[in-house]
Amino acid sequence: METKYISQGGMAQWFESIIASGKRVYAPVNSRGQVDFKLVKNLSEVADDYIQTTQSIKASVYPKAEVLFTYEKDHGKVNLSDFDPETIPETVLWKVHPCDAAGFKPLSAIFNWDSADKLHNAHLVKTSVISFSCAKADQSCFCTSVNGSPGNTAGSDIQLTVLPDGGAIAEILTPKGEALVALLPPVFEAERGDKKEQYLVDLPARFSLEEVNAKLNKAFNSTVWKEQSERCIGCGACAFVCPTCACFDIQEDVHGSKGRRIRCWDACGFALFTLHTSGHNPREHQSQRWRQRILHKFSYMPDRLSVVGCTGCGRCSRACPVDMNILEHITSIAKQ
Amino acid sequence: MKKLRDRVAALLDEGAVSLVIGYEEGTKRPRPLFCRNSESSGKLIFDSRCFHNLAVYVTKKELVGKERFAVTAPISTLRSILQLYVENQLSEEKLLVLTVDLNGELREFVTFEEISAYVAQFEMKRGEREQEILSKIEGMTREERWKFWMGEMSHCFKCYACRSACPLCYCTKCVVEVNRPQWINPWPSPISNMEWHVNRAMHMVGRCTACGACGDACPVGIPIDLITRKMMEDLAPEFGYIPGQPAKQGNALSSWKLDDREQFIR
Amino acid sequence: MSEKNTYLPYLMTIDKVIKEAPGVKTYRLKFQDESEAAAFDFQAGQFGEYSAFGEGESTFCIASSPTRKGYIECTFRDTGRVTSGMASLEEGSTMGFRGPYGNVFPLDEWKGKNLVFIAGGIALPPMRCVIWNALDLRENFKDITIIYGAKSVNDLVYKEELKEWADRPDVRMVTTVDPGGQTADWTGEVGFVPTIVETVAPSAENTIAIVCGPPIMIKFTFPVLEKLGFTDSQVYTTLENRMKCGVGKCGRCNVGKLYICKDGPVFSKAELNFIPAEEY
Amino acid sequence: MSSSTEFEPKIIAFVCNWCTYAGADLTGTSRLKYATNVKIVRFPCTGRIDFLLLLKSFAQGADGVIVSGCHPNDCHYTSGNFHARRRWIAFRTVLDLMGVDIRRIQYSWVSAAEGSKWADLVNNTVADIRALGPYAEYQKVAEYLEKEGFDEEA
Repeated sequence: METKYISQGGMAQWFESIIASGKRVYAPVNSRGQVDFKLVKNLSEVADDYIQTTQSIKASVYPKAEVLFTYEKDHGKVNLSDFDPETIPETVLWKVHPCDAAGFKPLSAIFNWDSADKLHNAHLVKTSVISFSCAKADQSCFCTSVNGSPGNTAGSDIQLTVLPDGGAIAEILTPKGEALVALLPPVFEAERGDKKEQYLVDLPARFSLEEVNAKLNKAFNSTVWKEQSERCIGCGACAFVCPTCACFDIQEDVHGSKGRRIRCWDACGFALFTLHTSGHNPREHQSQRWRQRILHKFSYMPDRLSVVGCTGCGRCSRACPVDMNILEHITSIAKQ
Repeated sequence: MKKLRDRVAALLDEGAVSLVIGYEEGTKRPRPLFCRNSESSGKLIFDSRCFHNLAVYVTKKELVGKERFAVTAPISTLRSILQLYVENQLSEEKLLVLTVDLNGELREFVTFEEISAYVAQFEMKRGEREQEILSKIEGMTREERWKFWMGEMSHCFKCYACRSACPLCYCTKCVVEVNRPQWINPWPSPISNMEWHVNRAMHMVGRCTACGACGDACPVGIPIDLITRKMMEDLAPEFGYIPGQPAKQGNALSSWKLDDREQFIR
Repeated sequence: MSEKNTYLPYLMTIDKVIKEAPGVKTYRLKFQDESEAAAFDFQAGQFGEYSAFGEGESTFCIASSPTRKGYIECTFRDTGRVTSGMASLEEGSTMGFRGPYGNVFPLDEWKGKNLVFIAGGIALPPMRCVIWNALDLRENFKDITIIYGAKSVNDLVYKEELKEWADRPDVRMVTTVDPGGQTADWTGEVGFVPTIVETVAPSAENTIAIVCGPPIMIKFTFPVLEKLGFTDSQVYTTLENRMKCGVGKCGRCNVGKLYICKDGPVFSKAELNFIPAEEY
Repeated sequence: MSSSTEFEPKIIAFVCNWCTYAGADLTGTSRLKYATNVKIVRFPCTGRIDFLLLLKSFAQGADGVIVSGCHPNDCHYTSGNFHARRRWIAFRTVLDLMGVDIRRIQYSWVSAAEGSKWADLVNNTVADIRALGPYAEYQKVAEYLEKEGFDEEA
């Protein structure tokens, strides 16, 4: 790991050289009143004044819908063609928030905890993350309560901390980051002794993970789930904007004798998610599904995968049509 | 506000109702509140910011239980309640409806006839946002509309917040969950997203009360509420109903007239 | 480095179709690729994801015994999109299979013990695997009792095998149908499985009971076994929840902390005490 | 005289069993010639024709769709076609709003006695669709799956 300084002009040149290298670059773009990651060609397209993109960067390593393999039926026989990792292009994610980059760890923990997930890993290998530390936050943000921080470098290949002069402190964190620097080394100047912490938003922790975890261990039969979930309308908005939610469905797309098997996003909040063919549903009520969401992130994942399933990005709270605020709910569980 | 809180507390204390669905202050804006005892009635609010359509909860059996309950309803919620009543989803015996009228007076509706009379005073008008986007769309060529909507549809990730937020989407099994045949692909892709939204609009013909809950719920900001709103506006004169008021002669697609338009039929 | 795609199934040929009961069929599947067949191994209790190409995947246990090499069998009821797609296939057609997944019945630990198998309805297939496994290694176990019940005579699956087991001198076989489900020539018992277990009253001494059936049957059979003196570590069952991936990722089948696809499907009653019963 | 490069429209016709299907049958038994571009799908009644089938046809490569049944007051089930007509009005409205090319869906009443009307309907529709060209706009989008992970700009 190495720390450098990059000037505002240098950053623009470097961005151009990344584009020129042929890699796909995704960055937050403000369009239709929303800021979201989009394919960009110019730095001028990148959004400036916002707290958080609506969607996370999850889709870069876990697409909304992806072909697992294709097949062709031929007189009772079937020919399979496997997913080819070579089809995944090199991708650079520009201006990722630390809470998003931190989401790669829990996501990969789910996909690889037992057997390796070829598709997810293929995306991961081809994806480089250039994160920008956070100088701003809103009342939905709580990364500091879930092992994160506005300057957390986990999951980033390079982290930039923007300075008042428009330049930035550049922390080069991984070989992938070094490879990006190597596209235009001269713009990375010797560091000037800037203190990164000075430029980060101050975000006090709101609860202690250990405390929450301890409370949740005994909370399965608590009435809190019913109380908190009464207004939940059971959509999948929270899960789909979440950087770590990984529940999926496997479906078939058929056209005549040809077909493809598709993995697509699903959500534990949907009523039919766990429905058996027999009609029996182990998570029949919204309260049970809300409990699953919280326990999975804050109890099951820490216990089994040694990683908390929440990065404190606050997206679910912002996206929820009925104001199911995760920070509010977790804080109230911690206080019980 | 005090009148409303006092009345709700009294209703709950008397046991006249077991639950009152209303609004409380939320973290961003007012949100639904479920009062089951008179203490929680102190949290109740009711003002112009309360536009979440609470009618979405009144058909949820596990929530409202078997006993009589009440709902504090702004105009959009009242319209949906009427439509649900027309569709035999509600009964007067089970539901008490409260609202605060334009003069700040608390009103109680015991019968749906009373709600109907009250709602009839309010004309359905496009708001600023609706007018802005719809007039833009109305000015487009067909090709431009296709491009516009396909662009919008490419953002949909099928979280079904639109369906969940809609008081009139109360089917226990939605068409998207039918897999024999698989009418609509479960994964998001522009075409299957469009099929879903066209399907939703078709199921809403003559039923949608243009409350805007679907568009408001959409986390990726697709103005889906305008699809059903435009349908309502365009088809109301054709099918003979008044926008925002339930059709007296039955739902638009379950009835017909001998002289329905047919110049497009060869 | 070429990682294996977990979701890519083995191609299997339907070698044999057996009609078990109305809507219920057993398929014997053989690997199309010989090297895959040679490398394949599984143990009693494990399951897999079966593909009907064009319809999708469905989860079933492997119903044949690991002692019978060269093929696997699955038994399914035609109820949904995938199973009806499977049911329309014929001998010689191609299916897909991913697996084996999940944990196993600890047959090694059960050496020298009596075994009581208790199954209901369409839950016999997971049991059939371990029954044949035990019968093929008969000398390893003492008394073997099989109690099997279904709604009606028509709904009993593996009719030929039920006869075969009944005819064996080294197996005590009790077959029952729910009251009203019997036919005129029915010679077995009439009554619900838990009641029959109580009358058959297997001794708990040095015995393992394996229970598999619909939730309601399990709910009423456990107390009967407890009354007969079975401790929680003497009773085993296999659980089923909806699954898509089979490998602990898709998020459907967990019961509390445990994934049925990874930590199960086989659980002892002692293990069940630590997971919330409402989630299965 | 058609050259190999000339566009041959693919047209799916959804017809009711009692009138239009019988009408199309009459066209054949009357030895009337008509374009071969149409594939007929028979339904019990126009009231049974789900609007999603029309969209599915386009997604699967159809360039045009014909929907046809009994004339008003002639429905075998009394009012199936009246219900269908209402649904078509609504469907046209929503499709037009979405920017779907509604000129590619031809609705018609063809009775069991109108063999020549069926031939004319098909011939005219084929000519109309031929003039409009392939419905590539729709078919292109229909093939698209979210491969890229993120939404591409249109």
